[in-house]
Amino acid sequence: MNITLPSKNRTAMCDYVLQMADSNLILAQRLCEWCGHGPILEQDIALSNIGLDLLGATRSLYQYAAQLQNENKTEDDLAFLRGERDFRNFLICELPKGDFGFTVVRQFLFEAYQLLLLEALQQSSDTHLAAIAEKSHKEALYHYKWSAEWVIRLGDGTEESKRRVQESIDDIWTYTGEFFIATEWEQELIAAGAIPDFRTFANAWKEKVAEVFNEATLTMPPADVFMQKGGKNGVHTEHLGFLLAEMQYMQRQFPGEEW
Amino acid sequence: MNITLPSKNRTAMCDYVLQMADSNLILAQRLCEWCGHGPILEQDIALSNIGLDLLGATRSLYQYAAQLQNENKTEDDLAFLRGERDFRNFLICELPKGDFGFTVVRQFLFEAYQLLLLEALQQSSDTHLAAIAEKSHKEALYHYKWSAEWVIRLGDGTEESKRRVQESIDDIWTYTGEFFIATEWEQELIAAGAIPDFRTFANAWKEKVAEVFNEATLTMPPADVFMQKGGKNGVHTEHLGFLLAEMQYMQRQFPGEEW
Amino acid sequence: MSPQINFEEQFQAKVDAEIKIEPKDWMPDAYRKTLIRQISQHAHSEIVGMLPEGNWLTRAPSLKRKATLLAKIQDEAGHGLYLYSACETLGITRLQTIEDLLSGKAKYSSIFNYPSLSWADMGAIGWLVDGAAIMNQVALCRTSYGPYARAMVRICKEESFHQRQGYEIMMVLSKGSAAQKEMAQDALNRWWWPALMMFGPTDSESSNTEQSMKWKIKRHTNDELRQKFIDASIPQVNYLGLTVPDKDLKWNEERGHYDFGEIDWEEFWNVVKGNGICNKARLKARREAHEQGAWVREAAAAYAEKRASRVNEKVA
Amino acid sequence: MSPQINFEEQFQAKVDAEIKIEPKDWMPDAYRKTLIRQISQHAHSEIVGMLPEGNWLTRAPSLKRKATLLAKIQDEAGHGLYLYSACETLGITRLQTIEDLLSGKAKYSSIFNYPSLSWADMGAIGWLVDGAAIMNQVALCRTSYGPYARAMVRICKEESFHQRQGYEIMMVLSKGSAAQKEMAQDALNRWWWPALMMFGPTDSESSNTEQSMKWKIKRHTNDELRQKFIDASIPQVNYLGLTVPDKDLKWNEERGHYDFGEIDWEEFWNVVKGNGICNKARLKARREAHEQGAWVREAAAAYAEKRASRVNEKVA
Repeated sequence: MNITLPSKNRTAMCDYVLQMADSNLILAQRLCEWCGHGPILEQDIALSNIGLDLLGATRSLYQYAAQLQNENKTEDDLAFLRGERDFRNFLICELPKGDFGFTVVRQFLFEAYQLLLLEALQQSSDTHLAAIAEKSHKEALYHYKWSAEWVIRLGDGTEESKRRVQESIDDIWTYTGEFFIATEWEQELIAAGAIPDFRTFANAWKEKVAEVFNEATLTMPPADVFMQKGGKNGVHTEHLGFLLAEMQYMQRQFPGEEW
Repeated sequence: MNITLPSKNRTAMCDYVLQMADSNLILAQRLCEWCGHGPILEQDIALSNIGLDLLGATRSLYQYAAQLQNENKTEDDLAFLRGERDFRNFLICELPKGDFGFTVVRQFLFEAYQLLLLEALQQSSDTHLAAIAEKSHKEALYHYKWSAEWVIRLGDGTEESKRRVQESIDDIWTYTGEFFIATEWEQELIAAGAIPDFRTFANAWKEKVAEVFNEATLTMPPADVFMQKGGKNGVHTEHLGFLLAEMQYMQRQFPGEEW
Repeated sequence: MSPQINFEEQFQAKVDAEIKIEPKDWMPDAYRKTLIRQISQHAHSEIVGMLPEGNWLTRAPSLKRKATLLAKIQDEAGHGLYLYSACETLGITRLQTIEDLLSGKAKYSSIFNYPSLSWADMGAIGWLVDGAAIMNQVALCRTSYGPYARAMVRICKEESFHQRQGYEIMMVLSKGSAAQKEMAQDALNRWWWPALMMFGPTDSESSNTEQSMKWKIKRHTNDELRQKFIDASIPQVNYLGLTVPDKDLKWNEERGHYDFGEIDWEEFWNVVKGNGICNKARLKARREAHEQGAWVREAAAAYAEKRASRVNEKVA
Repeated sequence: MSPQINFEEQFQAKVDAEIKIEPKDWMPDAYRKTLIRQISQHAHSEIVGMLPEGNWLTRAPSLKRKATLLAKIQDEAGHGLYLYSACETLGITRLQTIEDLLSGKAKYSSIFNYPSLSWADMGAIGWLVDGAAIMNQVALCRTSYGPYARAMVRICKEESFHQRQGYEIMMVLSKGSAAQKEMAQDALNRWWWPALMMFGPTDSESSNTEQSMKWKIKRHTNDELRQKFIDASIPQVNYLGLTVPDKDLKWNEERGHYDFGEIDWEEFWNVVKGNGICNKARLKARREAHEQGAWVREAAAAYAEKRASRVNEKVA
């Protein structure tokens, strides 16, 4: 393949692409858990749709990371043979699926961020990453729309649905801070102009979210909520280990086979 | 170690010892899931106690199986590096832990069988197996007593506890048939007099169980309930795969290390 | 002659002339009931059939396989949707249909009460289970009831794709390591007989066949389709270098078909009666999805109502 | 002089003379309250402390380690039992104590709000967390309240055993493969500072120290114990061939102690306030255990009552 690799910041870019891939994969894995168990057949299908988009992006990103690494690894090596401390996904992606409301809220908060990020990433000087971002951005628009509609439906639905979805928001909120803080390698890439400065997205994100919460008659948590971090540096919640044990079992049991 | 190995039927005996070890291990794994989550602190401790006894027996049995196999394997190789279709445990052992009543009923039905089996196995011509059985029999007496008392307490407790524990009995019953059917290698061992003919235990087991159910004001399922089988031949429920993925993950991820 | 009899004759004449019966057409009550039973059973099978495959989604051995499997199961949900819709044209709501499943009143294909125990089962299910289903479904593309026939056309296209994917999984495994080949053989051993049972009891034991044939709801007998399936599958088995678990299987030159061993009908009826290893688990999974989803459906309904009344207020 | 003052003087005289205070003895209200707070907090810590270790029970890498870990966690449950009993001698029931935990009114050691992320954490927790706890507990074996002091004697014996086991896990890992050594170093990196924080705020910021010292509930200040722990641990770290994540750490010949870097007290207070990554999960796990166990406790009580009344009937 004839693609433009960034001449410098290659290691940092590889870390960043892995972080994106990991977040997509772990969230897709959580969506897979819904397949066959959704509350409404049409929504079962919608969750699978989103999962499929995320898996598609995961594969493109790992393939690109493998190229940047240049260590002769495959997308599956990166997905199935790295340990928990190597995974850089946002903590929000690894939280257990919870009820349908929890899944919807998590997706909505994630996609609201993805929309901003992917739009900006399309301008990246790294043309390969820009091309992946362009495709993902189209998909994220659909995911965002779907999840926002459900946030509104559940928030402005019954008393029970409002209570449930508000509780989910309050539980998840603490994991949204990670979107807007930069690791060392991200700072390097931002300084080099290779990726957008996503630290500046916080306000636009909040506005996007507030608009939907407002229509949903839901309350946005206060600004001083403590924010968790660690995922991008490989320090996770206790949930990720179990997810990886299940996800990686086949590759660990039968190393080096074709499937 | 200077032990008496059976001169013939060695392969069959190895299979049988593996079956005993697997059943102990898988059930212990389920009991581990209770640790820190029991309904009463004293019962949390009791479940750990039983789990520890089962793990102790597991280790003795795998060590013995490894000797019989004579392929230079360790107890951990047998526990952590065999696949799902190699595991011979009774299906009853792999069922998810359920509520406390389910765990109690499963343990009770299993231990009522173990008591009969281990008592008879102490007379085995295989002196090593007889010695393991002697130690386990003492422990099974305690497990049996503990679980029988709880069956009675829950059966003759509140309306809710009676309903729950009766439902658990009705759910589990179909998995008790495996205790009393012999695989090919078991038939070989029975014919050779190496192990007791456990097929004849069914009546004594039922009497033991009926006595406790009676005191607990619980109903024994009808005699014509369909009985599941497969575990001893390595054909399991869909639960075992997930259990093994979690249990074996470390050994699969880091093969050949000391811990 | 009463007009009733006229209707019935006209109806049968249309069927005989291969003219499709449409929802608003007159149809015999028994025809309607038979169709509702058959289509809803088919719909439930698609939905329950998501579970044994869903069991391996989180453990699929490669990203590509994970995505393909997810897409496949999603297709099955889609098939469920088409079929519930076809059923609704006969005057029964989706909710009622689903409640009949959950109460145990309606059946689904017994094959899904067998457990999926290894990755190779994803191959065997696609190849054999979907393959057996297609044998039935291809015939149903020409079934007399229009909406059912049209749903079948769409479904058949996707199912053939699934079958090829399943066979391809088996192919990779059977050319892989010893462990992989063993996994493939084991899956074939476990799914072969249940797949043959999918065609239902032998014709001599099958109760509904004659009437269904006359109404062209059914176009081939169980035994015909079973034989066709075996004849098509054995060369595929041979190509994989695997063997079916049937010592009586051999080519019969005279008949121009494979002869095969006795099917264990006791096992078949046991699983139908609810004694399969997964019957309880499958229904439990469906019930839990339904019950745990109740608040979501209520919220959606409440929101739709609020919205409608707001629109009305604005209009008024 | 009022008799009240006499009691108080007598009480303090006993404490000063190292005579144990027993449940039926007079004691100042504040002494009782301080003890209830401290002992129940200690009991809750044992119980909540089961969770981060329980997190690795089903994944322990060998059968021996699985059994040892299960036995260790079981000991912690036992410690919880001794301490709830000691608390009960002060006039508060176990149920009330537990409800205070579940409502968030009572605290437990903040260390358990950190996640256990690898098998090496089972080593680091035993070695460092139990090690830090022992520093406190050894002193508490001579605390002025009899039942508490006696519970501590039993607990200390077992805790030293756990600490050795934890260190031995670290030893095996640090002599193992590169991946294992990395795992050990990573665990040390993550647990070192939280372990130092277990001794509580520096003396200048600690509110209750003076009164507790006078009552001999406490026998050393936080900073004294922390220094003692560091001095004892560093040679152990060196022996493992690992390093602590503190660039300011060095031996101070003059003081005869190790100097160490600034503790991040903002993190400490954040975790105390509930912002640790596991605070919610820990309380949720305990609440669920309690709620899901309610029917069991009710059944046991109902059965005990029935049995008692049956015995009475027979007697009557």
